Amino acid sequence: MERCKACGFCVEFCPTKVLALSSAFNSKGYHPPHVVAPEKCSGCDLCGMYCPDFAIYGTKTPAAAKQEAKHES
Amino acid sequence: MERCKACGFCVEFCPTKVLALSSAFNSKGYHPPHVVAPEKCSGCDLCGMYCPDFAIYGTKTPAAAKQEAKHES
Amino acid sequence: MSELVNPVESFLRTDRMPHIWCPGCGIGTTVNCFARALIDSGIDLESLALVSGIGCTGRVAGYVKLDSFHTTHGRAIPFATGLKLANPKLNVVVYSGDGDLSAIGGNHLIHAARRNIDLKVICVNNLIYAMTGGQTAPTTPGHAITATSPYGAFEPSFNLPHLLEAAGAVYVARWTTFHVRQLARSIGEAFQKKGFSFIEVISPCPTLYQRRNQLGDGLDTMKYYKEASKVRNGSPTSEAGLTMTGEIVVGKFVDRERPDYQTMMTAQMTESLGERYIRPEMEHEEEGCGVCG
Amino acid sequence: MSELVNPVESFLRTDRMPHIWCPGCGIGTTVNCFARALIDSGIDLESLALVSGIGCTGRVAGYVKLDSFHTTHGRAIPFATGLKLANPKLNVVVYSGDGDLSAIGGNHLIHAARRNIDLKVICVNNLIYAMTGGQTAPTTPGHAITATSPYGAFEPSFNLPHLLEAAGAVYVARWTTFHVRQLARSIGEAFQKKGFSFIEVISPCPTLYQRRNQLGDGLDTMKYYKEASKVRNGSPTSEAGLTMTGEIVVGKFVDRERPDYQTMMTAQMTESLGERYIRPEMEHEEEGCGVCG
Amino acid sequence: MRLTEIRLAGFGGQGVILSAIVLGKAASIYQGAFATMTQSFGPEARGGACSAQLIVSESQTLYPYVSQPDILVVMSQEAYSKFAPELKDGGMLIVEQDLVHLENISAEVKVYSVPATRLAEDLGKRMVLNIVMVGFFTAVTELLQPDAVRNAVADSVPERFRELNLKAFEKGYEYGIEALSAGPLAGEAEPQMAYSEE
Amino acid sequence: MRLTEIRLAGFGGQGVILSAIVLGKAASIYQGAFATMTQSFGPEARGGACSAQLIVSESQTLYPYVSQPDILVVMSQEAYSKFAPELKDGGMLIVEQDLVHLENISAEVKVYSVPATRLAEDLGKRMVLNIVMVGFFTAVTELLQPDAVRNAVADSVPERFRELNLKAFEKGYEYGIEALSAGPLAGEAEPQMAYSEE
Amino acid sequence: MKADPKGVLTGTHFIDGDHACCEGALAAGARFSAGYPITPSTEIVERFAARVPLVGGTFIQMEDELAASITLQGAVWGGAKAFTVTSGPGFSLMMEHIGYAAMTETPCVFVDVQRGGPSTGLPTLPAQADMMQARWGSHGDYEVIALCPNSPQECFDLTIQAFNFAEEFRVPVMFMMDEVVGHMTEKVVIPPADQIEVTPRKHTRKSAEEYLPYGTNGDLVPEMAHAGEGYKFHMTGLTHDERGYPNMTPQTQDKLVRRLQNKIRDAADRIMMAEEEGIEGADVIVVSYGITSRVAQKGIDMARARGLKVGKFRMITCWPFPEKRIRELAEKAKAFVVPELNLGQMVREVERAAGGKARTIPVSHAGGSVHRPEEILNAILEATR
Amino acid sequence: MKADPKGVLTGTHFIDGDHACCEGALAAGARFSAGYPITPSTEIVERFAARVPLVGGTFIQMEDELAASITLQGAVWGGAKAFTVTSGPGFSLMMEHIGYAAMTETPCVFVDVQRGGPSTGLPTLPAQADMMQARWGSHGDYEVIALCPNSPQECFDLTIQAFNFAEEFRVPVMFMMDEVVGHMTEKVVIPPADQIEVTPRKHTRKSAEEYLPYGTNGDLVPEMAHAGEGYKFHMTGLTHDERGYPNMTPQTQDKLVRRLQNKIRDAADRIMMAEEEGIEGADVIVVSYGITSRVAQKGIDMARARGLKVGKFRMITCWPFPEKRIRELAEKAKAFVVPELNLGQMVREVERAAGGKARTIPVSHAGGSVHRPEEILNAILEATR
Ligand SMILES: Cc1ncc(C[n+]2csc(CCOP(=O)(O)OP(=O)(O)O)c2C)c(N)n1
Ligand SMILES: Cc1ncc(C[n+]2csc(CCOP(=O)(O)OP(=O)(O)O)c2C)c(N)n1
Ligand code: SF4
Ligand code: SF4
Ligand code: SF4
Ligand code: SF4
Ligand code: SF4
Ligand code: SF4
Ligand SMILES: [Mg+2]
Ligand SMILES: [Mg+2]
Repeated sequence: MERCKACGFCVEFCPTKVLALSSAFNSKGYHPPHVVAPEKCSGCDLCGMYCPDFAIYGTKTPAAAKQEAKHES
Repeated sequence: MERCKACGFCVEFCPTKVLALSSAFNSKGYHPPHVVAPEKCSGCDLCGMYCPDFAIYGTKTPAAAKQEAKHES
Repeated sequence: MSELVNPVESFLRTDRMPHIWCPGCGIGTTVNCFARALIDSGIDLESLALVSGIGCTGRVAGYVKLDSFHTTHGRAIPFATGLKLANPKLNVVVYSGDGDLSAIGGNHLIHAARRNIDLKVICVNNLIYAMTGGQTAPTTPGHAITATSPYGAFEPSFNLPHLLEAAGAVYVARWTTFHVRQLARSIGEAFQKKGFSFIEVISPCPTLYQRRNQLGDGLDTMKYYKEASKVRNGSPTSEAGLTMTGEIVVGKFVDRERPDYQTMMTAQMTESLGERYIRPEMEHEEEGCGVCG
Repeated sequence: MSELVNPVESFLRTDRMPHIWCPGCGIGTTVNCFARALIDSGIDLESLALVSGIGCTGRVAGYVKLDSFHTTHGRAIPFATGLKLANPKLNVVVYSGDGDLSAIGGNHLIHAARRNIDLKVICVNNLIYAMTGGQTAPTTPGHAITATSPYGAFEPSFNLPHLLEAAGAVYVARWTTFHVRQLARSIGEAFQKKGFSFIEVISPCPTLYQRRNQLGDGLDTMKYYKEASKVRNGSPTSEAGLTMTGEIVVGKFVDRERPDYQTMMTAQMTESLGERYIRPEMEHEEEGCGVCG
Repeated sequence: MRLTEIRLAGFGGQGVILSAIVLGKAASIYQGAFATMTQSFGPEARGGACSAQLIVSESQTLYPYVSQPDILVVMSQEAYSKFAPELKDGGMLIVEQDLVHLENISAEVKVYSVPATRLAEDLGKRMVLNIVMVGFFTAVTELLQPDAVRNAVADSVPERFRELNLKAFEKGYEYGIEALSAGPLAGEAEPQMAYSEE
Repeated sequence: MRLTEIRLAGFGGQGVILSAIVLGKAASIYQGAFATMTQSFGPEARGGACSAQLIVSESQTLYPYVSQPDILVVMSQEAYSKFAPELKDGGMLIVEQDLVHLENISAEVKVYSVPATRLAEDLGKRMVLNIVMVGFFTAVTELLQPDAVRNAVADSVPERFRELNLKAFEKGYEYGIEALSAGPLAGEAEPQMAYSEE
Repeated sequence: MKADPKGVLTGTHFIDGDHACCEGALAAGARFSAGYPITPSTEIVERFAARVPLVGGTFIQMEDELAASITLQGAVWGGAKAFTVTSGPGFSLMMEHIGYAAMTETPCVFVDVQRGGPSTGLPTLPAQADMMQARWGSHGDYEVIALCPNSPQECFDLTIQAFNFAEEFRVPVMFMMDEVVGHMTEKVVIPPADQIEVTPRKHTRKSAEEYLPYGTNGDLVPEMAHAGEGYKFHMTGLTHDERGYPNMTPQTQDKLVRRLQNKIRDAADRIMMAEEEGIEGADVIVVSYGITSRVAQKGIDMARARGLKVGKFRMITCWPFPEKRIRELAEKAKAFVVPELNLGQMVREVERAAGGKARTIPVSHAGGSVHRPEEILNAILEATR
Repeated sequence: MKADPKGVLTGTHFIDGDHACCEGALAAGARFSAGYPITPSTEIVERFAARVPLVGGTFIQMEDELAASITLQGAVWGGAKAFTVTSGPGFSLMMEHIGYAAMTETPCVFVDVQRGGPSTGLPTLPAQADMMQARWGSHGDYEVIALCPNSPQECFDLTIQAFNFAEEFRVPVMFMMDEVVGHMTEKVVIPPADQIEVTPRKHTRKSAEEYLPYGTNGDLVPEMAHAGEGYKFHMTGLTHDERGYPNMTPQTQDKLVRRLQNKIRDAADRIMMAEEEGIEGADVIVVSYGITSRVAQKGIDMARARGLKVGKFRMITCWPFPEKRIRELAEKAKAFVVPELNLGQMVREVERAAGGKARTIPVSHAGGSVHRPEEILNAILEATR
C-alpha cells in the first residue's frame, strides 16, 4: 500500500463495499484503504482496475481463502 | 489573344458555338480561338469564366454592336 | 475594340502576365470565377487580403491585384488567421492547393475549421502535387500513377468535404472547373457568411495528373467533369468520396450557423470581464496608431 | 500474502515506481485497464510495442515493460507508423494525451486514420494540457478556466470520435475512466481488428483541470462520469460532442471493415508488379538479417 | 539590510514559493532594498520536494544562488535532511515543528520552531501555513520590517483571502515574538514541546 | 575523344535533356570515355526555355560547365538568340531548320541544319524529333561512334518505343551523312532550302 | 515614439523574468501573440493571455509551433506588433518561419527560454545551448538579432529593445532567455509610459502608386504597408524584386540576400550592446552572457580577490556577434575565458574573432544547473598560466 | 559485411546525383524511406519508390516533413536502415527530429539537396547555405556527421559511407548535396555487391537481462536492440541513464550529452575525409566542398597557369570540421581561399581553426548559380598579395 495515494476509487467503486480508507498514514502521508468486510469480496478485481497507482487488486481465490490474500499491501 | 494557350475551353463550352480555334499561331505558337458566328453571341461571358489564361471574355453590348467588340484580342 | 477591357483585368497583376500555368490547367479558370464573384458581390477590394501556400495554386497570390501573401508550404491558414485576428475588418481568403491545404497544412485546416475562424478557403484540388512534379497527394485517387506511386496509388484519399464538416466548417461546397457559374456563386455565398468556409474545386492538371494516367488533356478532363458530375446540394458529405474516373458529387453540402471565433471571444471575454474587456478592433477605431506612431 | 502479486506487475517497470502521476489522476487507471486487456487477449507481449508522445500521458511509455518509445510531442503516430511498416509483425499501440494527439499531432492523426495504418491508438483525454501546467487543449470545453484561458475557454472543442470517423478509422470508441471493464474490452476488440483503431478515454486531471474549475477531485470526477455517462453503442459520432458538465456519450461508435495500409499496398503492388514484387515482410522471413549482418 | 542568504524548503502544496515571494517583495518593494528569488523545479513537475532561495541585500547581488544560507526554513523532513548540512555556522534554522524532527544540530545554530500547520488549521485554512511561517520568520529573524512584510502579504494574495492571510501573518508573528524572547532552542530539544507549553 | 563542350537548347517538351543524356551515355558508357551533363532549370518549372550542357572527354573533367561551346545545338529561336553568341570561333552550330532563323552568323562557324521536327513527323511521332537530332549530330560532328549512340538510344527509351527511336536515329543520321558530304552551310544561306532540295 | 500607456504597468514589481518579458512586450506595444505551451516559457503567454484583453489585443493558442510562428507574422502584416514564445523543441519547429520572417522582412520577436537539450532533454532545467541555432537554425543565408537578458529587469527592458530592433531593421529578433532568468524573481521597475521609447513601424507614407514594397533607399530597410490599406502589395518567400514579385535569378538573389545581410552587418555597431568592466589592463577577460554572466561575476570576484587582473565582457547582443570589439580586446588581453551553459557555442565565435591574438578557454557545461563559480575561477587561473 | 546484392544495381550508369544517391542508399541496405516531395530532392525518393518494391522494402510518402523525419526513425527501431530526403524548407522542419535522432542515437541518414534560400528562395537553383544549419539547426548540444559529394559517383559512394557512419556511430548523418550535384548527370560505376563494404547495425548480442540500452564500454557507442526482439527496452528524448530511463539531473545530462559529443569528436580523424592536392609548398590553399570544389578547380588551374603555388583542400566530411588538419595547414600556407555558395558559413570554421596563422579569404556567393572561376582566381590573387 506504499504506492497508494488515497484517491478513494477502490473504496467508492467496490461493488460490495469491501474497503474503506484507513486513518493510518503510509510513508508518503496518504491514508490507504483497508479491508473492512473481507467476506463480501467477490474477487472481481474492479478495485484493481480502478487503482491508478497499481496499489491494490482482487483475485478469485478459493472460497475458503477469500477473506485474506486479496489485497496487496 | 497573345495570352491564349489554346486549351479549347471557350470553344467547347460556348453555349451557342460562337468560337472556333483558328489555324493561325499566336506568338507563343498556339492556335487561339476566333469568332466564327458573332451573331450568335449572347454576351454570356461563359467563355470569359472558362478561360484559364484571361485571354477572352464576353460582354453584354447593345444588340447592334453584338458582332464586334466582344472578344479581346 | 481597344476601349474594352477584360473585366477581370483589374483584379490581376497584368505586369506579371503571362502566368506560369500550363495550357489547359484549371487554376486560371478558378481565378476567373473568383474575380467574377468579387465583382458580383461588390466587395471592397481594399479590405480583401488573399493568402496562398506553395504550389501551382499557391501562385495565385502572385497574380491577383490584392494585398496578397505567398506564405510557406501548408501555412496559409495560420498566416491568414493572424491577419484576420489582428485586423478583424479584413476579408481574408485562403487560396491554395489540395496538397498544401490537406497534406502538410492538414492540421491547420481542421483546427481553423474547429475554431470557426472567419476565413474563406478555396482549395483547388487537382488530385496531385503539381508544382513539384506530380507526386501522390492525400487526394490522389486509388490506382492513379504518380511520380511517387509508380505502381499506382493505393492509399485511400481524403473526402475533404466530409473531413471539413466533421472539423466544424460552416460552409462546405464542391465544384469542378466545369461549374464556373456555380463556383462563382458559392464564392459569393461564402462571403456572406461569418465563419470558416471551404470550397473545393476539382481542377485539371493535364501536365502531371491527367496525361500520366491517360486521361487526356485539359479539355478532355472538362468534358469528363461535365459528364461525371452530379449536382447534389445538401448531400451528406460522407457520400461525396471521389474515384479516378467515377461520379463526382458536387454541390453545396453544408451551410450552417455557428458563431465565429471572434464573436465567441468577445462574448466570453465580455461575460468574464464586462467593461474591462477592450476589443482588439477598438484599437483600430481609435485615432493614431499604436504601432506606426 | 507475499506469494500473491498484482497481475499488472509484470507489465510494469516496477523499478520506476512510484510513477509521477498525481493522486486521483486517471492515467494510471487507463494503464491498468490496458494491462488487463493484454492479459485477457493473450497477446504476445514480445511482439507488442508501445509508442507515446510527450505529456503526463506520454509518460506511459516509461512505465510499461514493453518495447516502449517516448517520442517527441505530437509525433507518436508517425513514429509508430515507421515501426509498424518496417516490421509488420509488431502489434503497435500508441498511447498519448489529447493535446499530443489532436493538437500538435492532429495532422498525423487524421492521415494515419485515412491511410488506415494498423495502429491501436489510446487517447487519454483529460481535456487539458496537463504536463505543461494546465493550458487550453483542442478538447477543452467552453467556459473552462485554464492557464491560457484565464477568462474561460471559448473555442469550440473537437469531437474526436466524429473527426476520426470522418478521417477513416475502422474502430472508434469512447469511455471514461469509470468504465474500466468496457475500456478493457474495447482495447481487446481493437487488437482483433486490422487497421486504425481509436479509443478515447475521458480521464480526470484533478490537479490542473478539475480543481481550477471547481469540479472537485479525482473521485468527484469519477462520480460525475458515472452519473453523466450515457452508453450509446453505435451512436452517430456527430452526436457525441462534450461539454464541461453535461452528458458524456460513451460507447463503441464505429466498427467497420476496410483493408489496412499494408494489405492495400500488397494488393496494388502485386497487381502492378506481379511476381516481381517483394513484400517487405519477406525480408524478415529470410535467414540472416540484411541490417545486422 | 545586511546581505542575507535564505533557503526555504518543503514539499509541493505548502506554498514555499509564495512565502519566498512575500519576503522578497517586502525587501525589494516595501523596503527599497534588493532581493533575488530562485526556485528549484524538480525533475518531475508534480508533487515532491520544493525549495526556494532568497538573497536580500542593500544593493543588487549578481550571483543569484545560495550555497551556505544564513537562514534555513524547512517545512518537511526531507528538506531538513537535504539542506540542514548547508546551513552556515552560526546561522538560523527555522522549522515546522510537527513535520521536522531535529537531529545532529550543531550547537552553533540558532533553532526556532513553529507549529505553522496547526496554527494555520486553527485559523480554519491549512493553506495559510506558509504565511504563518512568514510571520514567524519576520519576528525571529528581525531582518525585515514587519509592516513591509504585512504590505507584501496583502499584495501577494487574492483579494478575498487577504484578511485571512494577514491574520495568519499576525499569528505567526506573535508566536515568533514569544519564541524570540524565549531564545533559540538547543539543537537537542524536542521542539514540539514549545507548542504544548502554550 | 577530344574534350568537347556542347550545348543543346530548345523549349520544354522537345526532349532536349534526353538527347543530351543519350549523347552522354554513348560517350561515357559505350565508349568508355567521360561525360558530364548539366541542365538549366528555369525559374519557373513549367514550359519555357530548356537547355543542357554536355562535356565529353577522354578523362574526367572537373569543371562541369560550358562557357564557350564547341558545338551548339539549337531547336528554338529563343535558344538561338541566347546561345549563338557564346559559340566558340570555329565551332559548329546545328539548328532545327524550321524553328530557327539564322542571323549574323560569323563566317568561322560551321552550320548544319536539319528539319528534325518534320523528319520526326514523317515517322509518325513528332515526339522523336530529339532522337532525329541525335542521329544528325552523330553524323555531322563525327564525335561519337554511331554504334555507341545507337546503343545509348536503345538504352534510354522505354522498350515499346525502342524501334521507333532507333528509326528516328537512322533518319537523322542519314540526313546528317548527306549534309556532311554537302559541307556546312554558309551563315547567310536560308537553311530550310536544304530540305526542299531533297 | 512613446509607449502606449495602456500596455505599461508602471510601478515596482517583484516578478520573474517570464512575467517581466510579457510586460516588456506589452510596453513595447505588442498586442498580439500566438503561442503554444512549453516549459519553461509558458508563463509569458499565460500572463499575456490574462493581460492583453484588458489592453486591447489578442492571444491565440495555436495547434502547434509551426502555426504559432506564422500566425504571428500574419498579425504583423495585419498591423500588429506580435511575438511568440517557446523553448528548445518548439524553437526547432519554428525554424522555417524564422527564415520566412527574415526573407519577407517581417518585424517580430521570438522568445526562446532555453532549457536543457537536445530533444526533450531537461524540460525544467536551464541551458544556453540554442545560441547557434538562433543564428543558423533556418536554411539559407539570413541574419537575425539575438539578445540575452540576465535578470528580470532586463527581461523587461530588453524585450522592449528587441521589439524596437525588430521594427527598425524589419528583422526577426531572437530573445534568448534561459530557464534561470525566466524563473528568477527580482525587483522590476517599470517606468511611466512617457519614459519608454518605442520604435514605430517603418510604415510607408508613399501613395499606392509610388510604393515599392521592397525598394530601399540608403538605409537598406524597406518601408512597410499593411493589408487593408489600399496598397495591394504582394509578398513572398521566393526570391523577389523590389516590387515584391518573385524573380528567381541569381542577380535578384544576390541583391536581395546581401541586402538582408548588410542591413544588419552595417549596423552592427549600433546593435551591439555589452557590459564591460575592468577591461583596461586586464590579463584575462571573461566573456559571458545571460545567467552565466552573473555566475561568472562570482568567479571574477574570486580571481580578483587573489590579485588577478580580470575583465568582464558581458554580451547583451549575441548576434550579430560583437566581432570588432572582441578583435580589439584580443589585442589587449592574454586570454578570454568563455563560460556558457553548453558544450561550446559562442566560444567558437570568440575564438574566431580572437584570431590567435589571445587564447580562448571555454568553460563548458552540459546544462541542468549553472556553473560552480570555482569552475570559472579555475579557467581564469589556467588562462593566466 | 558485404552489401545485399538485391539492392545493388551493379554496372555502369549515366545518371544524375539524385538517382545515384538513391542507388547508394539501396546498396547500403536502406529498405525504408519516408519522404515528402520537395525540389530538387524528390527524384531520390521517386526512384526509391520505383526500386524498393523490387528489392523488398517500403517507401511511404508522409503528410509533411515532421512526419517523414520521425517515421524513418520508427522504421530504424523496427529493424530497417532508413533515410529521408529533403531540401531547405523541409530540412528546417526536420530539425526537431534530427535532435531526437542524436539524443536517442538512432542511426539514420538525412539527405538535403541544397537550393537557394532563405525561405522558399530559389526552388530549382543551387546553394550551399544549409551547412551551418546541418550542424546547429536543432536545439541543445549534439553532434552530427555531414558529408558533401561533388559528383554523381560520389553521391553513390558517399551515401553508402553516410549509412556506414550512421551505423558505426549511431548518429544521424547529414548528406549535404546541392542542386547542381543532384541534377548533374555523369557516369556512375556501381561495383558488384561483394565489393561494397556495409557496416552492420551495432546490434546487441546480450540477453534481455544483461542488456543496458544506453550502456557503453570503451567505444562510447551503445549497442542497439529492435522492437519485437524481447528486450522490452525503453527509449526517450528526455535525458536518460544507461537503462534508457528518464533521469533529469545535471549529472546524467553531463554524462549523456558529453558522450554524444565525444563519440564523434574522439573519432574525428577517422571520420575526416578530404581530398588534398598540391598542398606541399603552396602559398594559398583553396578550401572548398561540393559542387564548388569543381568550380574551384578551374580557378586553381587558372592561378597555377600564372605560376602561383596553389593547393587544394576539398572537404568531403564537413562536420565534424577538419579542425586539426586546417590548423596544420595554417602553419604551412599563407592564406586560405574559401569559396562557397553562401554568404560565408564554413569559412568561419576555417578562420577559427586558422587562428590567425593564415589569412582567410571568403569568396561568397548568394546562390542560384555557381561562382565564375575568375572570382576564385581573383581571391587567390588577392591572397598572394
Ligand atoms: C516545407 C516544404 N515542403 C515541401 C515543399 C515543396 N512543395 C512545393 S509545392 C508542393 C505541393 C503542392 O501541391 P498542391 O498544394 O496540391 O498544389 P498544386 O501545385 O497541385 O497546385 C510541395 C510539396 C515546400 N515548398 N516546402
Ligand atoms: C515541440 C514541443 N512543443 C511543446 C512541448 C511542451 N509540451 C509537453 S507535453 C504538452 C501537452 C501535453 O498535453 P496532453 O497531450 O493532453 O497530455 P497530458 O499531459 O494532458 O496527459 C506540451 C505542450 C513539447 N514538449 N514539445
Ligand atoms: S475484488 Fe473485492 S475488494 Fe476489489 S472491487 Fe472486487 S469485491 Fe471489492
Ligand atoms: S489503493 Fe489505489 S484506488 Fe485505492 S485509494 Fe489507494 S490509490 Fe486509490
Ligand atoms: S460571351 Fe459569347 S462567345 Fe462567349 S460564351 Fe457567351 S455566347 Fe459564347
Ligand atoms: S482563349 Fe482562353 S479558353 Fe479559349 S482557347 Fe485560348 S486559353 Fe483556352
Ligand atoms: S503542372 Fe498542373 S497544376 Fe501546375 S500549372 Fe501545369 S497543369 Fe496546372
Ligand atoms: S497533472 Fe493532471 S494529468 Fe498530470 S499527473 Fe497530475 S492529475 Fe494526472
Ligand atoms: Mg494539387
Ligand atoms: Mg491532456
